[in-house]
Amino acid sequence: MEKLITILFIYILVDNFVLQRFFGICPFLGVSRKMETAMGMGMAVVFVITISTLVTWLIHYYVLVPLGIEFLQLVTFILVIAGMVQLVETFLRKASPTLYQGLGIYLPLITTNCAVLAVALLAVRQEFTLLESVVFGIAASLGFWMALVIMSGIRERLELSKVPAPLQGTAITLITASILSLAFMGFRGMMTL
Amino acid sequence: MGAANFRGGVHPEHRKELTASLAITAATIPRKVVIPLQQHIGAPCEPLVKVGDAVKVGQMIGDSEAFVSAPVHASISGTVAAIEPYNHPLGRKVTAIIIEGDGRDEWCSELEPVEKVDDLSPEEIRARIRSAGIVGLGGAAFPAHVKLSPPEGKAIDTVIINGAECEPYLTADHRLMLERPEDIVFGLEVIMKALGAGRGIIGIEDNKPDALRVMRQAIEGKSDMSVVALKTKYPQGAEKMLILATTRRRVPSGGLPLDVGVVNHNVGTTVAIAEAVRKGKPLIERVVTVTGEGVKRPANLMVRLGTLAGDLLEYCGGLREDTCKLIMGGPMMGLAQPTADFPVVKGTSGILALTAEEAAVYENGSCIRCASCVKACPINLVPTFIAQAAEHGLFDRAEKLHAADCIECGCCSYICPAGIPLTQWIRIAKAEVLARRRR
Amino acid sequence: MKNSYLADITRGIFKENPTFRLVLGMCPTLAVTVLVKNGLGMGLAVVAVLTCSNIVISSLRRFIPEQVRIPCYIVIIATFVSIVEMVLQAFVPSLYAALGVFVPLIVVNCIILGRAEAFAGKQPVLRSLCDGIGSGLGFTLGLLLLSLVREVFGNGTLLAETNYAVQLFGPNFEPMRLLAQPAGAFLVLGLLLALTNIVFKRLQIE
Amino acid sequence: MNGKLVISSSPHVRTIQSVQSIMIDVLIALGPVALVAVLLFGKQALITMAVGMGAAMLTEALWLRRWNIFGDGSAAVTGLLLAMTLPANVPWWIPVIGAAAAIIIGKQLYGGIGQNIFNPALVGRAILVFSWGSRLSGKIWPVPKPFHFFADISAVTTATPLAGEAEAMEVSLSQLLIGNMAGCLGETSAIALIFGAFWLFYKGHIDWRIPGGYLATVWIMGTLLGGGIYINPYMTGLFHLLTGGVLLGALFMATDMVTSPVTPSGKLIFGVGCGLITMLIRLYGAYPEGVTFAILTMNALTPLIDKFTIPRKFGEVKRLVRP
Repeated sequence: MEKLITILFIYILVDNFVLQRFFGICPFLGVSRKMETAMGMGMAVVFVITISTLVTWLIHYYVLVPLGIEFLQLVTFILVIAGMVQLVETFLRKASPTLYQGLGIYLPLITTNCAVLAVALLAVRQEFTLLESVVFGIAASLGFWMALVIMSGIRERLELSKVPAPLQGTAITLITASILSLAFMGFRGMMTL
Repeated sequence: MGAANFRGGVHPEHRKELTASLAITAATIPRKVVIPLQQHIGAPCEPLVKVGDAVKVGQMIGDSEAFVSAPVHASISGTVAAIEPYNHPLGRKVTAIIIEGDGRDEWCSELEPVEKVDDLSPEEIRARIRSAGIVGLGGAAFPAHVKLSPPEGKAIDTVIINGAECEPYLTADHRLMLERPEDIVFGLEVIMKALGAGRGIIGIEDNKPDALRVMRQAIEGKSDMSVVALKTKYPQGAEKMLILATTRRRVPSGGLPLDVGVVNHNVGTTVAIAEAVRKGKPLIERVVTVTGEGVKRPANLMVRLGTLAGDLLEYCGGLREDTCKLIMGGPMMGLAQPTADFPVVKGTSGILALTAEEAAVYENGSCIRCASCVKACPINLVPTFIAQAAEHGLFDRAEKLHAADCIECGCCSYICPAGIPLTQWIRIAKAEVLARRRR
Repeated sequence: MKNSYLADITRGIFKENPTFRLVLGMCPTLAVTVLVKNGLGMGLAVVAVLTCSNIVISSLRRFIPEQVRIPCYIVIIATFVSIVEMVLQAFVPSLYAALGVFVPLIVVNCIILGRAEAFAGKQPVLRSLCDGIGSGLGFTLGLLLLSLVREVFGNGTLLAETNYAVQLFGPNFEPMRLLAQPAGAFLVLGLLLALTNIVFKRLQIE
Repeated sequence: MNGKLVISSSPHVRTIQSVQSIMIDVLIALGPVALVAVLLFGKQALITMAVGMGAAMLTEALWLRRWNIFGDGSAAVTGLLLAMTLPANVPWWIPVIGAAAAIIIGKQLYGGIGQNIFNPALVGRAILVFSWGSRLSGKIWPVPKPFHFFADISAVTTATPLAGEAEAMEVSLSQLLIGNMAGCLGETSAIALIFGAFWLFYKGHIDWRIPGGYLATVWIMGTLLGGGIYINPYMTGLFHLLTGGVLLGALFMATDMVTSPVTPSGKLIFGVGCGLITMLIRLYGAYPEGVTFAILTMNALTPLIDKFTIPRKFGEVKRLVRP
């Protein structure tokens, strides 16, 4: 239990996936312009990462390892993720049209969000148990969500301010991410695995 | 118990010392008056006279069929010289009746004077007030009889007389309270009778102790009236703030005072109502404070409506060389005028000539988010955010931030250390938001 | 015709530089550029994967059904990434360790899928090859610049952990350690982006 | 009357307050702290503060290509605040780089005054901490030599009271109040800080909600956790209030207008958030001090806080209050 809480805490605050580990930077830069899209994307990512981590973990330990074909890990994982995204999309469209309306447009983008693959790979590399992997996935994606929402709030304000022309858009977002990363470095050492 | 108060507001320099001690004197009757056919909120009047007609003082020369409207009267005797569009202090040209005076000041009287209010029914009171052409003299110029006709189901229990006069510089109401207390009390009685209200409150800012004293004496023995000292703070005289301060009731957003059982009238309006009911005198003159460092001899003047501001300023010794701004109304909500060629209308409480030293320069600097405007806004808005949204054309955002609720009191602009004309931006946002709602 | 091949290469390096103009593939760009060696290694790995996948995708473009093209692309790319991963692991284990999980993550590097989707899936093999090389080199250039700044000022060295390591400053130099941290990566990339924006604006005016 | 009449929207009068007058008030409020720093740490404190202010003003003037070095005064405030977060014995180039980074990265890249998201002085400090950490927040701090202006204060060093139990035991309450202890220039003297802040309260430049929320949270968490079951009995709530940068942060840094919420309830949330993060880092984190990180983190959250704490407008009530 303690380990689960530690994992949760570390990957949200201390080792934030975006700000300290550089996973999912492209969507972080791309969809952080508006709060609503940031919320939608964040939710979609939490959804997909949690499910795909669960599935890839199972595939790794119950298919790849017994068959001795770990070298196919990357190909299978990425296919599973792409398939999961597709599946989640179809499922949502049928099961919850409202949720689909909210998340639908972000789902296809998630396939190339490296955070998803990174969680799947790191869960196996760090030899987490199934439960730990799922918690890890939740924590990492919540961390992603948090960074995304914070950044969207800042960018909505920056939109109305007088940022010099060459810095507008991605450059000032990166610099803001830098200072945000600095601030979050203060959480270092609070918990260790 | 301290003085009645509300949250927010600012403390601009009063500058009332220029005219506060000067008794109201009658200005000379002008040779020419310009009487716009719309001096009120509501439908404009149709002229009742033709060019060349002879008119007497107090003769109704314009009226409208509409309920929300008020007739206009000749303020001097003479001949109608022209009926044509003329400069209006609200900033556009409005059809006006121009009367050349004959210098005789002949009065015509259409209404019978009454001595006791009890002789009149509420309907008669309303009829007299309407035909006297009385509107809110505080500046809003809302027809008085409309306010005295609450819709079915809205019971009015309280009448508030606004003697706050929170605008800097202006002293017209202050002088009226000192010089005509009986008229004010009589007017209040009339209003209460018309509405069937059981309580009358006269609210006066506590920087006018003499007015408080005089009015308290005037209501002695009247158990249904009270005089309330208000904390000196701008905009204490704003409808919603005044009602909150005196009765602790909050006018709902988008609502009217009558939604909380209150009707309020300005001191000047009350005096006009008293005169209309008691003497049958139509609204042909009002008190105007002519002041500001730019005026050579500031004064409180009883002025015939339609007198041109230029003539009035001439009467006060003219303008100083370094005058840079001419304003109709007070410095917080008044309207800057491009020339002095505009008539005194029913809503003209003051004519202000400011020198460069007094007048503010707004330079639209960078907001440093000091939140002074947030603290100052009596309506609890976040002015800087609305202004920012307006500046970027984000009117949806401005609407969400309640731009439409702004009362345009000017507190935010006044207090902004960066000199951002916040009120101006919010006005733009408000106009756009209201226009969209109508669509 | 030759010109168009050259244009395919230079376009990826300058006009459509993945790092500075298209702002793609940011994750490895930020993560592995503490040292020039790592940046260069990652860049070349991407060049290899990008070129190979571009060639294969371009030559198979008539056989890949439209509806399932994305999964097909991904499988092709993943295959080459797996190969590169094994090669790195076998021949330069130190680099492989330094790049960590970012080697397999080349699969989801949006530059590669982006080029496949935008170019290789529609264009002939030779042009796709040139495009791959160009975009790959453009990406490498970005990594190189970023890692150069970060290593020189954040570490005070050049080409550290290689046979050509140089200590650039005297013993009293105190490097700006921040640049070696995640925050430093964001900062330097942000500033470089602004700088290239200025440069490109100037060039276009003249 | 000569010339034309000016036409503009109302109001036509304006307060005499300006951005510059506010900044000068902040500088005045920092006066007592600066004075105590010079009395305690001598010439090195004076040099550090002067260099910090000078570098900040110069950087801004150069960036804006402006001849007036002082300008609106905000750069001077940033420079001085940055210097206040440094120990007295830093080499001259530390405040120079810190101030330049604060002005350029913290402020001008965002478009200048009023536009920045993060407190510039703290951005400068954070960059310094992670670049040359051993120079300014290591274990070894100069010991003050009161009233010895020319003394070399680097000679004798000690750890800050926040470093651990042994160090915390060594300082007395009077030391904490007067500031006769190891620490950064602006962090040592609680009395001078409170004295200066009174000026800002009096002038209405700071709202009680931010420092109130901040200090109350630190005190409560310090009392409940600091002196209780965790760490050590000497680090009580009061100890946490008076040590390190809590007072400087709560009174002068978190209250920075540009980077804190504008709404009343937002200010309170901001203050409490700063207090929480500061104490989390102090009690459980790797760093003895958390003020910089706490305020920077809350700065980042400010746009969100503002967005969700827009006050209820006047008369926004469902039920009418009728007697």
